[in-house]
Amino acid sequence: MRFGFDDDQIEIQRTATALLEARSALDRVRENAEAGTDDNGLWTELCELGWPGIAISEDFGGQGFGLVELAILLEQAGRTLPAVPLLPTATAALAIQTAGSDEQKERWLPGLATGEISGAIGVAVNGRCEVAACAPTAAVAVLFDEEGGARLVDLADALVEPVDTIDPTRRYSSIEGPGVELPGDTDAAFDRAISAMSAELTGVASRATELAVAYVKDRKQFGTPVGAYQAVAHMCAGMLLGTESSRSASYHAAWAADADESKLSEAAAVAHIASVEGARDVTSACIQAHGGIGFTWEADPHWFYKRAQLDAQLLGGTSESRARLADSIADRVGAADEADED
Amino acid sequence: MRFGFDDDQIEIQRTATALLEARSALDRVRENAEAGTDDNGLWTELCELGWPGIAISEDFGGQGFGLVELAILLEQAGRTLPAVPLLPTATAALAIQTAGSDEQKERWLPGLATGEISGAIGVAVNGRCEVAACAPTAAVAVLFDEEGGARLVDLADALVEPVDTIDPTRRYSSIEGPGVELPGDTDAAFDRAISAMSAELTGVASRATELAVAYVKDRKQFGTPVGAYQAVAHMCAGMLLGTESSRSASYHAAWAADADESKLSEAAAVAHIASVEGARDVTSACIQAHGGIGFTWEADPHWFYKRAQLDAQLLGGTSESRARLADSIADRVGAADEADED
Amino acid sequence: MDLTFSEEETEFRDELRAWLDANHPGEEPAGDENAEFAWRVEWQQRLNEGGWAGVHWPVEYGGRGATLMQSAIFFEELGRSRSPLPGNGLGLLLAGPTIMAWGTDEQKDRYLNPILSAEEIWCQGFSEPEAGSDLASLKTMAVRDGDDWVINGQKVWTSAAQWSKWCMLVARTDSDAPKHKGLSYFLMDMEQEGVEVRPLKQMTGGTEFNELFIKDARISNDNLVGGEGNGWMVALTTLMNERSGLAFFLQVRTRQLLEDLFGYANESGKIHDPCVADKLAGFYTRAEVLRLTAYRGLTQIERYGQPGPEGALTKWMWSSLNQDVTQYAADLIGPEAITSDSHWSYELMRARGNTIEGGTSEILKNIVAERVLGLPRK
Amino acid sequence: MDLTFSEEETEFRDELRAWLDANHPGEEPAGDENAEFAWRVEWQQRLNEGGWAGVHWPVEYGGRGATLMQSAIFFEELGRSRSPLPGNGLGLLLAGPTIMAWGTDEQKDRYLNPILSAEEIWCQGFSEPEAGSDLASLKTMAVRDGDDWVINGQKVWTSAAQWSKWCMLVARTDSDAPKHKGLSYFLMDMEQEGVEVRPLKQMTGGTEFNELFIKDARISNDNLVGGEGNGWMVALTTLMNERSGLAFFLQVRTRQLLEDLFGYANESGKIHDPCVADKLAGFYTRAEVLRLTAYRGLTQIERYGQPGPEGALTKWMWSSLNQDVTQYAADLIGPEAITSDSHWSYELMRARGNTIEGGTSEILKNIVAERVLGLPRK
Repeated sequence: MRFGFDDDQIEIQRTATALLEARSALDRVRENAEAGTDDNGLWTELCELGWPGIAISEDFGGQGFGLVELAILLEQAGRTLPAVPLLPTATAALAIQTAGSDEQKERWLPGLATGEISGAIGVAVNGRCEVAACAPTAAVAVLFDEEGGARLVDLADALVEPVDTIDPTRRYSSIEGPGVELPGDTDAAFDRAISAMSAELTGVASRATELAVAYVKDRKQFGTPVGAYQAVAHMCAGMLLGTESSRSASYHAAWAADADESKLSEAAAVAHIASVEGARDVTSACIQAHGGIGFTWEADPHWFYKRAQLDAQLLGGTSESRARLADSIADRVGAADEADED
Repeated sequence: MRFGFDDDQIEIQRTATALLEARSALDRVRENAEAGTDDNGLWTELCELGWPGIAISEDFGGQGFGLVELAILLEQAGRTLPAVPLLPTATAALAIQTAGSDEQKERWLPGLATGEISGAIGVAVNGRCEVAACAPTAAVAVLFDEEGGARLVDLADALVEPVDTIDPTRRYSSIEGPGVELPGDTDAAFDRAISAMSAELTGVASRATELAVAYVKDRKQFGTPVGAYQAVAHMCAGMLLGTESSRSASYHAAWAADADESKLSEAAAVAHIASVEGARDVTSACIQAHGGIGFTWEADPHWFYKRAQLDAQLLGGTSESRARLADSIADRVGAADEADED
Repeated sequence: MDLTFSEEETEFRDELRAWLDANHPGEEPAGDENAEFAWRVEWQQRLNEGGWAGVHWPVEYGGRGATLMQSAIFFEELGRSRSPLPGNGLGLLLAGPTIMAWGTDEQKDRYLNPILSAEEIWCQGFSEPEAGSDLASLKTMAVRDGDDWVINGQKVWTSAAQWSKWCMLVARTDSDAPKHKGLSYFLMDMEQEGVEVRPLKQMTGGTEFNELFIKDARISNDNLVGGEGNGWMVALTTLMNERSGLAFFLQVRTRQLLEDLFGYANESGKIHDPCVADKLAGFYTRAEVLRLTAYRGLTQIERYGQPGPEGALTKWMWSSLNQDVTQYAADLIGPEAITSDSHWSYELMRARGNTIEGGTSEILKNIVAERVLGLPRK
Repeated sequence: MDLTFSEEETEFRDELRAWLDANHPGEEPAGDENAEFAWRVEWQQRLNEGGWAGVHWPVEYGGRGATLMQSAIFFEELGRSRSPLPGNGLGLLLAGPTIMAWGTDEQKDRYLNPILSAEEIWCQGFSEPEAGSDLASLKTMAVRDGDDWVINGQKVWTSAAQWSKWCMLVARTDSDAPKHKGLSYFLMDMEQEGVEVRPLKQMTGGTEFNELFIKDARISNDNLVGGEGNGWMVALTTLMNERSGLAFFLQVRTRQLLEDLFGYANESGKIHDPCVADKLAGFYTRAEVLRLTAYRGLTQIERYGQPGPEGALTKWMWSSLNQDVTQYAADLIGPEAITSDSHWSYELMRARGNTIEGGTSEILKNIVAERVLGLPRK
């Protein structure tokens, strides 16, 4: 029961943090968001480092690590919001690796793992996805549906239309078109996708907390740093609570995906709920902690707020995860007089 | 749209406040609670003043006022927790007056209105009420059921067993026995009962706020009155919010019962939800604001907390009121493109 | 207690409803802030022609002389009919009443009528970047120079500044006087070189607000209001004015969002999910409590001439409710609600400002604790 | 990252589980606090005979020398098997570790073994009526008199005092030294005339706690721990000790309440109400996050020798979760849950103390803000 990273993981985290803080500083995020562009140079670089395929088997050109390592990268991506399609590409690949046929894997994974092509993810209702995380150049999408299935959509054959959302730090599109079922365990694929997303959300919450804490230490009102007012101080303490809750749940889910599939379903649902609620609350509080400034376009809190809002919808709402979780626990409690799940 | 009381009402409020503060001071409440006794002397006095029948027609020996006047009394009773069966007697009478047959009214109202006999109320499931507000000497009970009906139970023919609850400031009993349906509008009767109860809860919240504010002005920690700490100050501000929310909703429901039956159903549901949530939150905060002392038997906050807990269950949970309210609004919004309900 | 409207009030409301039905401004022009503002100015002109612009203004100044209650009804009906606020809202709600209360006869003659007709638009120069919630620490200076005052400083959160002819400006006229004692209240002409307006973009992408950079701007001493050094007191009157009518308008707007959400839940069938019904009923309860509490506040003022605890609570209730309703709307409607062309996405983002603008929730809770409950300050 | 137990830990757990299965103390005797306490003392004796009393104590002092992780497992399993805490809990968790860390060899020889065997029960005399969360303002005085110290003062919230032989007492030995600098840490014999124990009844009706009235009580200087004037530092060690193991026990207890509630919802069919399922899933998420965060705290201590932010958050998370779960239980079960003979009614009331005892939530948030986030103090 140890949450510490091993040496490889520490190195991955260190590299990711340093690289993204340098290459995706907040003025760069703003530039891309305002121009509606992706940072292709940075994406090329990340692909050379093998990031999109970090959790993909070496057989398909990936790095052969697991979801824990991907989560480490995504957490840093959540902290820094680089304008690259890392989450959709990596999770689309993960979903295909988990639930795709051999043929599907051979066709799509090498391209996704190396970043030669980029991926898209979203949820489809009646075959149409209104808002997928999907760059205009994405080649393939994995669309989950409400019945627990997932389709693979070759975007060359689909109608992909850019959608402006409130979050300009990432590209979104609607997707409509024919797809083929992923024949494998699509629940396991979905659980990996929400677990990965919860890592990104942890990063979002984490940075929002950092921004708020820095601001309230500095900003004065009535002659005192506002962070010395208990109402503000306790608000920041609550932000830490939300962030660390998200982090605990997200690590656990990533670990379960790699090491204990039997725990994945509940762990992923918990991570989904904790990270969406955590990130939305924390990013809202970040705006509040900044006062009027926090509400302006020129300040940075809103980027994190907006990403949190989009991630909260990207793979369905948390109410579905709650319903699923309740079912699962009720079954378990019903089945055993004694709860000995560990 | 004026919430002010008229001269009669102001006089009733003034009398009730003065009388109950004098005759049901907190040490008296404690005495009765610890002994498990009712304050028969005070009850006789209140009956002589006509309190139990204040909202009952003069034809049946009542005062001929309305629910607004009863709410004024009950709010003060909630503030002071006298050991008398005012709420159950007055609401049982109100229910019979609203939904009883002429025969039922003639048989029971004169006794209840004068306090010669006392009443009981509660909710029955499969004909049995686990926890009614019911003194051992009560003569008649009105038990609502989950299907929207209400039965009148002559307690001489019923099995009435005292039940110890967490709230020793009032007598409770289980009731099982044959009853007869109230043939009239039992929804209207129920709405009046929860409206009356919401007035009591407003008083409970109000006093809990008063106690907390007085305590935190006085009590010092780290050399400063604890009420000067923003966390405590904002907690108290939240208590005022909960109290005033309850009060607004409770006044409105009482008024609707007297003046505009068409608004009663929604108004009563709103009052039920706002007053139960308000009183539970406020009384919990009152304990917290007192720190360790607040958790002791010797301090007074727990009486109010316990009454709030019991009232929260006495006439069913708020989740039923929520469901009912949602139905009603959805119907209304569905029926009209334009919401012009006032 | 009489929670109906009186006969006169009902008549007033019915007349207003009929007028609004016949004169409804129609749909807001989308996407262009200048066009939207022009539309709201036209709307005020139409209101004025109908005698509905200065509803709460005394008859002698061209108003309708409405009671507090009628004024509340006016704003409720405005919201209910989904009409916008009049374009010169700050003039009607703030500048006019301030000038009536504190202004000289000359000021009244000169300024009131163009406010009503929206010929001259007004903005409010109170907040400063360094001051935030702390009005007493304002830094903008006014220095006497002959018959004029020379102004230097910076203001922020000035809505409508880009269209304004006049600015209600609070500036420091005595830097030695303690805190709020050295402040004075001016009417500043915006059409002069020393005043630069820069739009302040919000997280919504809109530019409701501006920054004001003031460099050697001049104000004639005739445009001082309420006398030198009384700026704090004059400003306070105005702030109170701003809140009461607006509160009813905002309250209704949130209620409409909630009714729209009920409508959506009905049509989509989601209302049959008990979780959805439970949530919506909870919001409705809060909306109803807010409405009732706002009216209780009016009763209190009518009876005792000053606001009770209710008034301090309604802004807090409203801002938190509006945030929760708009967030839940996004949850219920799904991703379509957070695309840029959904009005829900605007409502969601805009709501984040609610707990900041017009006094942060933290400041409001301080006020409740200190002024209503009498808790000590540290 | 390895979120399984190691082989040794699994063995430890399995051995413990087997032992608990075979030695379970059975049902708690209802209603009589003396009987309940005697039952918990017996339980400790049985634990001790099995070698499970001082799990976290070093082997040299008769303990099992468990790692932090094993100690966490011990408390989790104790909770999971629905066994009570051992009767001399404060001795095991506080007094023993303090004496090991700060005591003289004589003190270790004299006191440790009877703690383990529960022959001598211990209580903790830190809090005072006037001090509350503010340990630095303690007023109980210790005055040197030959080889003794003479103690006068009053303590509060001393659980188990009525059964205790010894009290860990913090008293002021230097009233001139600023605040916490003048405090010293003593082991006080409770069996003397100068010490009067009065039960302090709680809102639950129980008397878990007591007040201690100390009038000219005497303590030999041999029973000073950690040297004169070091009481603050000695007490801090102890407080840290109290929290870590207990946190796992409490966490599991709340989880059990929640599982009981799932069981009730299953049996009653209420789980099929989507609102109920939604609520319960929300609580489960919080319980799981609490458990994981508690373990993350252990990892942090194992790796870096000191607690990270996780430790400061778990008490806060737990207390708020336990309050919410017990309140929801009452809502779900209905009136039966708040009758006196329902254990839910006790849990509901007892939970109100959770945000007060062991540091109020307000103080905990201060600590998080100041020590973890480094925010300034006013």
